[in-house]
Amino acid sequence: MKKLINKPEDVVRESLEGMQAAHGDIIKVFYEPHYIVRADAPVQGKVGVVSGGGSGHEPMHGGFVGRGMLDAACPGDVFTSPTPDQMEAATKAVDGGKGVLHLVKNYTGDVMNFEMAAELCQAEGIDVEAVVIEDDVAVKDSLYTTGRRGVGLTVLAEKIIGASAERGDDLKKVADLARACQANGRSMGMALTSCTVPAAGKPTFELGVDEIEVGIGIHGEPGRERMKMKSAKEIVGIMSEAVISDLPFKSGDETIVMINGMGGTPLIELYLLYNEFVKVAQGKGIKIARRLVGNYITSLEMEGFSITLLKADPDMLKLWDAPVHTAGLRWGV
Amino acid sequence: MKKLINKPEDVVRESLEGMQAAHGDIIKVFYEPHYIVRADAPVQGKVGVVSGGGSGHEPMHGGFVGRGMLDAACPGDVFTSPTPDQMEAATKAVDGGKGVLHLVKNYTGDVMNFEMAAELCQAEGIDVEAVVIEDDVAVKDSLYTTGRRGVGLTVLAEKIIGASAERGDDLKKVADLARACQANGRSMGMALTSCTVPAAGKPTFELGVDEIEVGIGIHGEPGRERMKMKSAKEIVGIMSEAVISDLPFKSGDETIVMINGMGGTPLIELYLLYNEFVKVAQGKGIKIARRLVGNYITSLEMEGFSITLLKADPDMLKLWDAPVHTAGLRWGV
Amino acid sequence: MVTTSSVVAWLQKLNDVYTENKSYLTELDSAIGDADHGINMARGFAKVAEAIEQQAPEDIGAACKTVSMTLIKTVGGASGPLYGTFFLKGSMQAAGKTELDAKGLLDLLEAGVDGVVARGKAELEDKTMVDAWLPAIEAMKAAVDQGIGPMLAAGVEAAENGMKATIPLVARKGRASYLGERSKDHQDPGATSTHLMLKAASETLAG
Amino acid sequence: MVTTSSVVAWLQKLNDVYTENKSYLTELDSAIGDADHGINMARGFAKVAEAIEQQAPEDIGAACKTVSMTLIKTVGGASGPLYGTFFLKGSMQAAGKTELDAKGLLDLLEAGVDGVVARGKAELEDKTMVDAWLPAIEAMKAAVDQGIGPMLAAGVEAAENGMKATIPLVARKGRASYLGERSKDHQDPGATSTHLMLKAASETLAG
Ligand SMILES: Nc1ncnc2c1ncn2[C@@H]1O[C@H](COP(=O)(O)OP(=O)(O)O)[C@@H](O)[C@H]1O
Ligand SMILES: Nc1ncnc2c1ncn2[C@@H]1O[C@H](COP(=O)(O)OP(=O)(O)O)[C@@H](O)[C@H]1O
Ligand SMILES: [Mg+2]
Ligand SMILES: [Mg+2]
Ligand SMILES: [Mg+2]
Ligand SMILES: [Mg+2]
Repeated sequence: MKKLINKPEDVVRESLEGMQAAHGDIIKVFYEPHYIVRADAPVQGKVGVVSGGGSGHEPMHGGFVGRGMLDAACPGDVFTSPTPDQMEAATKAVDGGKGVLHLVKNYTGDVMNFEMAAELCQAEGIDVEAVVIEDDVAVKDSLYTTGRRGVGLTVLAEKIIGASAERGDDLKKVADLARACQANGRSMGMALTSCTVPAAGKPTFELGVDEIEVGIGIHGEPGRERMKMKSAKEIVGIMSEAVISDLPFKSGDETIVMINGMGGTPLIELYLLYNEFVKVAQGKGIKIARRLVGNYITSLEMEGFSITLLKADPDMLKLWDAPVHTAGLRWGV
Repeated sequence: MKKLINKPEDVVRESLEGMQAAHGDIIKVFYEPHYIVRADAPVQGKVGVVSGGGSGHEPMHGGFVGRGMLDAACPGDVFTSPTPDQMEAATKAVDGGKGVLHLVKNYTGDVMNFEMAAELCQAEGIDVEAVVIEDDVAVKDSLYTTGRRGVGLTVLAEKIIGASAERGDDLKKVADLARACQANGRSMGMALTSCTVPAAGKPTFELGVDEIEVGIGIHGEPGRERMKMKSAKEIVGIMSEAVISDLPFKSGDETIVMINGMGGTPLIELYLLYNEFVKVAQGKGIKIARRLVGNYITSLEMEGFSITLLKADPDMLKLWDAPVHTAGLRWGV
Repeated sequence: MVTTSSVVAWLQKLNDVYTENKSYLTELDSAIGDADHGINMARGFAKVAEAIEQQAPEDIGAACKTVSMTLIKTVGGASGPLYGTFFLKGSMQAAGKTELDAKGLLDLLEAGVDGVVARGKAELEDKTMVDAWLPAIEAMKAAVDQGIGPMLAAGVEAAENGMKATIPLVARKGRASYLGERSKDHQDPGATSTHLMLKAASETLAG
Repeated sequence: MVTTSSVVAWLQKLNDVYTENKSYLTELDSAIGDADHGINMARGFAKVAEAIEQQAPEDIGAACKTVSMTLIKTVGGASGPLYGTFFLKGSMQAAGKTELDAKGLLDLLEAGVDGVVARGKAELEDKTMVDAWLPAIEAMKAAVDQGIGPMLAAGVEAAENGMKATIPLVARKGRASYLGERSKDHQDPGATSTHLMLKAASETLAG
């Protein structure tokens, strides 16, 4: 394992120190328990928005803390859910008296840890509501299972509900918007290569020189299907079909699209993939109202990408366009 | 070779099409010859700023076209200098009557192609001045050689002279600022892995599982020294020593720092590296006034990073803070 | 009789056990999860051993409370809240007690397992740690009259069978459930760490 | 006599030669450059062959002009402007001519090489294509009276020696110069493509 780190067990903390040093105007980092809050937290009279999850997905979530997006993020160890004490501290730190929304990616660990934190906060009189994002169409959805993984849609939802909270919406409205994102958003990912968790020291899985893993999660979990390498056009075709047919997205729908790099994919390829996706969308009459192309929710150094599609109503688009000032997304300010 | 592309020879064009589709509000892409201009070009009464170079370094340069930065970028084939017809067309497209600055990275090919383009433009009455960036301290500088490679400093210079042109500075002033950046900026890079040029189909070089290449260029050119893997602290120590002692940067200097990922490096590591750099700078009394941490000038999917340090006077810092609206850098708008 | 100091010995033993089985559990988790279960358990119980070293627990309830808080704060993932809840409920059951007979120990374990089920909402054959816990509790109930040693031995055996029985199952809870059919033919890591936990108990609490 | 059609044959031959030597030249460039010289030359001369196929050049000057413009637009890198300038200066020297004798051909080549030196500012032993060009011009000057065939043969031999002589040199121009001492013990790719260019000339222009 070659990594630009010191000791595996210090990666998260030292990286947080670097974030603090780089973005002291936007965020404030606390340690033991680790959490990141926007520099001006708590904002009185505003709903707080808190997310969190394993580290290794940067810029998500810490890079999305700041005006117009998250009030706080709780980074766990690499690919491991954070713990209730982090979420409890973060929730208290951003509580502006209007309640706090927990945006949770649907992993058993994340869900249970956020649940415990919410119980602790509620016991202290903070109004906490949790919305779970589960958008990965690679996972079969059924009543009997845990449901789908939460992946790329989380980024879009964080932007939209962050703007909602910023304009003064109450907790119910912010939570409703989060649920609307969940109801209207779908994603799917694929990988050319695996990634190596620092503490594990070797790749999570192995892929042959001409193999790809389609339907992969963001932790190097095996995907839906291993297949032979294909052209960008074919791969985008397979993935967008899975995403589009699931909701389904229909001709005339206005959407926000994210073509997201898994961490090790060159930007030149991400634009090429976006170009392929545009052709697919055009063929189906789906309108791309807004888009993100880049690394937003990553799996360390994994090569690959994901497609996220969100059917957005005019209010969502307005919230999307609202000013945002974070390390990872910035406009209007 | 596994890459998210269609045919190797179509990578640059298809990626440009994706950029156009994604950023039509900021840029306009022309094909055969390929060049990218800001959407509102030419801006009358403003000096035009043009750069360019091989593709594969995205977001540089196309991702830096837009208000407050470049007026045009000329993308060559992957890792190959663009040609004079591209630069000539781009220069004409952004000429607002106040002359055009060519910002050139110091590679023989880039320099000669820009030279030929400048001759062609001057023959048609456009005032063209060229400034060459050569900041890579890994290359020995001497009177008898080509000089140093142009690397990370190019990004900082593009931001600063772009803002200078935007505020209405004349060609001489813009060129002087570019030369001031060159005089006060230094960089060095390293790699954990090689990268694969799509047309070549195999990695440019091979590195052992415990080897790193220090002093590498941005095209997978061999570096200054191959060494055994080291900790982030040690690597940053070696590289910052080389960068700092070269100018030399001194206690009390105000600087702009860039910790740049080579394309395949996870952001969590870049922040960790920045944290190490902050400690080195503090130890030497060097002040970090501004910083960038992320992928700005890449080598396809290479894992590794570079450090760029620019001693900045108050005017440079003011220009740094000025609004910029490009695909790759955005603030104040 | 289970005493406070035998519980402490159990917890110290768990630190050794999860350190030894770190790679094994992580490997199981890499097949159907995210390759961290061994890392999680080893990190958690190293901290538990530290905490107990620093401050000797006053009674069995206090010991379990310390374990619970430590696991909740340091393990994360699914297993953190699950084992954390296990020891939390156990600590409530054994609050203030310095000795437990077979029935007392069984009550502690059963309260813990109820907590796990309430927290994780897994049922039998969902391919989780519950597949080791529930049969173990059943077996121990049947053997509680034979005393601590035989009771734990029966629990370990049932847990081992339950753990092995997870192999052919398709997961319906936890990360492995995302794999659908591909989760078949792999042993569940959490059921494995549960079996190890009971095995360590029978080695330290039976004497 | 060199005629317009023998020049066309030379250019077509160069397309074949650089296609065949694409990997070889790229490999040389990967040792001390950026692994594209073969790709660059093959791409450029494929386009040259196309251009000449589409529109038969009227005279030798026009042929060289087409080559120049095509290389400048399609090769990029260092070799694009260098070989582009070579043919540009050559085309000016041979403007309007449909036949060249040995002296005329030498003048064309010499004008081209002067252009390369003016554009690239390389001197002998900088480890560039100039190390093949300059000795070749010298040798051809000495042999010009023997006619086109022997003259070109002398040029090819001198270019080959010059090319081989680049091996021990430390590069002082072009990408390879960034390597300093590490550029030693490698043959310069550009000197190699120059040798191939002259070799193709002697095979097509001498007849
Ligand atoms: N809902 C659940 N109920 C009971 N046990 C569960 C549940 N979800 C997961 N588990 C157990 O947790 C184990 C995985 O733990 P671990 O790898 O530490 O957490 P994570 O899956 O978050 O990485 C699984 O093997 C399974 O036994
Ligand atoms: N200044 C120069 N003068 C003459 N020849 C040069 C000069 N710089 C580079 N070359 C030649 O160009 C060759 C490299 O060409 P190529 O690989 O196509 O371009 P690039 O170096 O831009 O990738 C070198 O091997 C060398 O012979
Ligand atoms: Mg985990
Ligand atoms: Mg090149
Ligand atoms: Mg796990
Ligand atoms: Mg080259």
